[in-house]
Amino acid sequence: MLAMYRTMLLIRRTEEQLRDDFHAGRLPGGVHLYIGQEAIAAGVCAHLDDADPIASTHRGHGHYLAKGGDPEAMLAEVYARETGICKGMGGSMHVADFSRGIIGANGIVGAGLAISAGAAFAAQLDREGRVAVCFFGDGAANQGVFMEVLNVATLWKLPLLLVCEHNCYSEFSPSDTVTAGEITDRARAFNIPCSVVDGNDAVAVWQAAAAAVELARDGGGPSFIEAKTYRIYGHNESEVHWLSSEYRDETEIEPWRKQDPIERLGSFILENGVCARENLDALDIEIRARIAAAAEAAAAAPPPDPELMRDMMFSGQQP
Amino acid sequence: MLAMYRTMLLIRRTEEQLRDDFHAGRLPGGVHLYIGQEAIAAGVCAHLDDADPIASTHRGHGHYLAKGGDPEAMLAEVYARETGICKGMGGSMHVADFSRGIIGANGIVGAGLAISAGAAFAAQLDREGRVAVCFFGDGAANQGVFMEVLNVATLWKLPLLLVCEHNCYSEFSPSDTVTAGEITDRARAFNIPCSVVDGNDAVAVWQAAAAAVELARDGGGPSFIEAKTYRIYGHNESEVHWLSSEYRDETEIEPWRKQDPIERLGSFILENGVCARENLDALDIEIRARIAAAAEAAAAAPPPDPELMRDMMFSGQQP
Amino acid sequence: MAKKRLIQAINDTLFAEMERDPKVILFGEDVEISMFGDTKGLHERFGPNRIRNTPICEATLTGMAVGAAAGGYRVILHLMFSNFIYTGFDAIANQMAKLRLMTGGQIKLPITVIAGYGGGRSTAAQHSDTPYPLLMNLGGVNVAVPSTPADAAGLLKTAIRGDNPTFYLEAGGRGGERGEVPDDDFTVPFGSARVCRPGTDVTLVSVGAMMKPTLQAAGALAGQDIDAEVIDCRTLVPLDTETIIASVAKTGRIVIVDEARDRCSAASHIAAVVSDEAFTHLKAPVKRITVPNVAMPYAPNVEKTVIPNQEQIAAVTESLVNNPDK
Amino acid sequence: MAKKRLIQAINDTLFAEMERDPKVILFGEDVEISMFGDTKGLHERFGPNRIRNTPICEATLTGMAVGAAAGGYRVILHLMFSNFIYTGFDAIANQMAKLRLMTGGQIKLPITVIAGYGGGRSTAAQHSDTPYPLLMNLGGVNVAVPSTPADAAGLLKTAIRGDNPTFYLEAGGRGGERGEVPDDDFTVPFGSARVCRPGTDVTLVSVGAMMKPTLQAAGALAGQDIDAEVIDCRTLVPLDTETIIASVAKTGRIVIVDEARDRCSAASHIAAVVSDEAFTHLKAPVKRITVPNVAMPYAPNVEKTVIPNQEQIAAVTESLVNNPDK
Ligand SMILES: Cc1ncc(C[n+]2csc(CCOP(=O)(O)OP(=O)(O)O)c2C)c(N)n1
Ligand SMILES: Cc1ncc(C[n+]2csc(CCOP(=O)(O)OP(=O)(O)O)c2C)c(N)n1
Ligand SMILES: [Mg+2]
Ligand SMILES: [Mg+2]
Repeated sequence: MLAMYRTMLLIRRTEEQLRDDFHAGRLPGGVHLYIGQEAIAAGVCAHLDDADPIASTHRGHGHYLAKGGDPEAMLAEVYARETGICKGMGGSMHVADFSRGIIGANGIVGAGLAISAGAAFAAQLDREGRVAVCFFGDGAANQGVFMEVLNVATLWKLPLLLVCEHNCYSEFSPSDTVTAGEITDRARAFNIPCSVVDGNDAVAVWQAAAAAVELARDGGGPSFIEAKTYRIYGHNESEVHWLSSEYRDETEIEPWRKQDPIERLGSFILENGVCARENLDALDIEIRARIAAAAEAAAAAPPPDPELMRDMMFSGQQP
Repeated sequence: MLAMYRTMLLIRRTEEQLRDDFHAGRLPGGVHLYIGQEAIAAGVCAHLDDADPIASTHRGHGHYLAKGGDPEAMLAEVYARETGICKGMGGSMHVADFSRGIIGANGIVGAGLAISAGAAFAAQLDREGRVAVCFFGDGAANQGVFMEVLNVATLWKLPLLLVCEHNCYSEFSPSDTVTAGEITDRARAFNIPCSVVDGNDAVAVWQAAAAAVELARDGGGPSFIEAKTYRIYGHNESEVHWLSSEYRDETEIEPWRKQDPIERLGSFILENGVCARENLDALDIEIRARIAAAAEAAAAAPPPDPELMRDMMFSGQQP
Repeated sequence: MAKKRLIQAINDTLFAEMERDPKVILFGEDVEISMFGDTKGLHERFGPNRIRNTPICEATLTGMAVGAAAGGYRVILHLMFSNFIYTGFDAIANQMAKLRLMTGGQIKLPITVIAGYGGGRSTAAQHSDTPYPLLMNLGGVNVAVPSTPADAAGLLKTAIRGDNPTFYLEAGGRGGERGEVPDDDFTVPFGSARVCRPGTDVTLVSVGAMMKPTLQAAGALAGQDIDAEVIDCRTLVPLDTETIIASVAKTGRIVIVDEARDRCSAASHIAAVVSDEAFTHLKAPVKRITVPNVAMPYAPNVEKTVIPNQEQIAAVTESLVNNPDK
Repeated sequence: MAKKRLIQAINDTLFAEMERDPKVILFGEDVEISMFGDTKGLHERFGPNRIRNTPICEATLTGMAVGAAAGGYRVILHLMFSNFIYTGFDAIANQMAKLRLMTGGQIKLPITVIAGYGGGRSTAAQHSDTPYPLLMNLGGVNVAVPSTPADAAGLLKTAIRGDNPTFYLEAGGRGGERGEVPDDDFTVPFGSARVCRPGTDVTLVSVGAMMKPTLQAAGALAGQDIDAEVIDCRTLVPLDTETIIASVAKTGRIVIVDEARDRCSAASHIAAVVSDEAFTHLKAPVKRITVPNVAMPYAPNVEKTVIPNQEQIAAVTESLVNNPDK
């Protein structure tokens, strides 16, 4: 419980740092913030080991951190430094750490679905009980690969958990203007275990994922979870620079702010006496310090050697 | 009723001709036979006018003929003649006649889905009550565009009828080895009208299509029909040349032969006194003669002028 | 004449063309709000039938463009970033580029696909490709890559009014370039390159966002007494090989600048045409300045090393003119 | 040594490689029954885990190949006809070709994608493309196009054992060509062209199914006292430009024969490299013999006119040698 809280807080503080860094002009590329959705990454990844592969999205910092990715290396990556987890070659949309099963954030909407299915197939063949997880958005659920992967995963009984993060927006389009029906019904058509959970309730996510991950590890095949949540920030942090009209009201956002997943888990922890308010506060201070230091280190780190690039396109072959 | 019977018989005799032509080495390319599935094309197209666009498949002779395509021009096309409906440039997999709303057979499995959605969008904008129809196979239903098109068509209330011809095979793979769950459930997830019909029963197909086409014409949006049928012949006529093992038993095919859609509609016609056996026999003789003559004419027609090709890639522009 | 930004010229042209012909429709992801600004305001003016946001489903969008065009509309499909061309590539390569021939020339396919291309803004490998070489090889689609606001307007009109599929590639975030745009209803024909700067010593051929560093390099070379002729291809399909060859006939030397990866680039193809059809005029090797065969790196300092720039163009050209034997 | 058909050499090699390394897996549509014969019998021998039929969903299959390769397997993905490469193009262009760089070199992607390519059998436009130019431009994938049974075996082994994505293109129904295949465990390295026929007057460069008419043309030219050197590229990525340039240095003339459409073809790229790096050796224009920029027509008589053939190759070469000024 506390571990989940720590993860969520780590994500939040890291992203607040990146938000501020972006607006201060310290980052070369854009960032898509996960703030408000932390319970999903944390609740699902709590069940996973380094060996379990996860595929993520353009909004991937949270998944990376929840899966145990190094925050220092991630910040350095977004800062485009040689010390970055991808040596500055990928940036925010491509943070990946294969040693921890983070097989990558991805700039192509929906791309993680097929990649995770392939990873699940590898896991299945290895018979070591690994499970693959794909996080994807409600917008991504409109890409045909979603159905294709449901089909293959069901047929082959792949150890795969598909987690759709329904945050009510697909870029600037409200979900119901681009998504017909209920996304979960698309998965139900394949008769696999499906659940719809409150994505701002870490405990609920944790529970749904527990069942799905266990099933997959035991050879029971794929499951689907739709986590209902809300994107508190914009599609990406650069939108304020070019948006000429508003696409949503402050009044729409406000109620969701009250559903803050970190505060909710915090209350739950306190109510259940897991620890005291002071402990949570101390944790926050610790994390803030860590992230501030990480950002400073990232800022001070050297940019990548351009020649590196030529060794990275191929393994053992020049491009 | 009789018109439908005539259509089905026309398809059957034309394809028998092409089958024999192929095995006699008279055709340059391969052919995929629609024999046994005629009730679907005939039952659906009975509700359509020239102005209504249909998208078809690699197994598209039946759709072409049911939609009023010229048999002579189709045979000439498969014979690769300049008199062919596509001037010999497309062949069996690409028979199309835009003047009759036949926007093309297609060699890419699933491709007709998106094309028909575009045609349905054009029909919607024109507000002339046109409806677009897409015929596609059970194998094509595993392509993600199927779900994508369901989503767009539902959202936009497109005048589109999706007709899945479930003939139990996707090439050499029995459907249940490559298709999870019920295809119709995938469409049901979008809360559009769905029906599953006996695809060898022309009357049943006709009825299901009547409702769907009327709904679409009235602005009621898309519908889905799954027609259960069986592919009596091989995937394509060339398979006998390279198949080293059988992929299905004669005993599996036999019961389906007894469900021959033409015989079933013939019996229905006779039972209901629509006409007499002699009339049906006369029709058959007439059609056989027509097709034999068409094949002869095709065989005698000149091949296309190769220079034609350069005018056909672009409209008013050299390639 | 009015001075405007390239993206503004595109936006104005879309307004004008939609006003002009009610059969013009435009759809794509978030075209209503318009991330690049090119489709801004169209939705308010023309309403949801003619301007429509779509779900994320590029494979379907490209196919729908074909279907709607076959259904009598002049379709503009906005694919946002050029990398998403790959996501919708099936219907592009297998339908759009082939359907007319396969049907014996029965149809017209008036389709304009708009997408932003190219690097330079740390968008990393999946939002920065320069995909025109692939499109050029398909055979059945035109490719227009405007470099000035006037050409942006003129080529877009030709694309929209034309009866064939055209990929209209915008130089991404670099749509800010300003320039004069005539007020009258002018068009820029396809297959007509523009000699932007006449010269006698060497021919510099380029296109799109590479025109700027190429022209700057030509300016710098003038200071070194090298008189470069600069050609903007404007469209890569059709390609105006005549203008290029005529220039090489005069200068005897050519440097081709291209933002695409080198292998099978537009530069490769132009080099091939020149080394065949203008061979007897050539006094020196045919030079290409292209992006190396890598995915676009995120780090700005690394990205900078892969995109052709003024210094590189000037240096290669200078050495070509002064040391013809390489 | 054993004489076998090209497709048999592929089949034998797949057996041997799967026997050799349990991490090799293969999947694709109907690979169990094997339409081309290349995967025949593998399912019976290696079972459904290692050889698996898939649903029709190319967009997912290419992405799965990436995921399974990242998961430690050596993946062979059979895409049947090369046109279906377009259907699965997103994960090829946006993932397979870029993922390694984007992740800072963290992973290896041992993926072999097999597909039959090319025309000549009236399969019409959607089953006959020669897609290697597009793949060559991506930057992150290798491209092997064997022309003999021995090369088919040797290149396939290199592809499967290698740690990078490789497109291995089979010359469609023309897999019937017979030739000797060594019995020992030999491989053919990537990036090493083969001089199939030494010569002094002109260099003929080709690849895959075009080797046959090219060699035949060289034979016919010998009768006219023209001594052609013939080079088989074998892999287009990496491309052995050294061998080609060395040959041109000797002969001073080059004709490139390519089954791809002309614009941005492999031939274009080879011409570009030669006209840059071998310019001083050139005595005559650089010639390309390619497919015109059209979709493949169905009618055999028309299809025949677009695919390069022996007579055309001989005629172009003869005129190049005898009338160097075009
Ligand atoms: C193939 C592709 N198409 C379009 C885009 C542009 N794009 C980036 S994020 C996004 C919306 C994604 O929505 P969703 O999946 O709900 O994720 P969210 O941003 O809400 O987390 C779009 C359209 C893209 N990156 N890739
Ligand atoms: C994109 C694509 N992938 C694969 C193929 C090869 N192929 C042709 S038909 C076919 C099976 C189609 O099955 P189904 O949709 O059920 O139609 P049926 O043949 O049964 O009528 C396949 C895999 C193709 N033509 N296009
Ligand atoms: Mg969303
Ligand atoms: Mg079928």
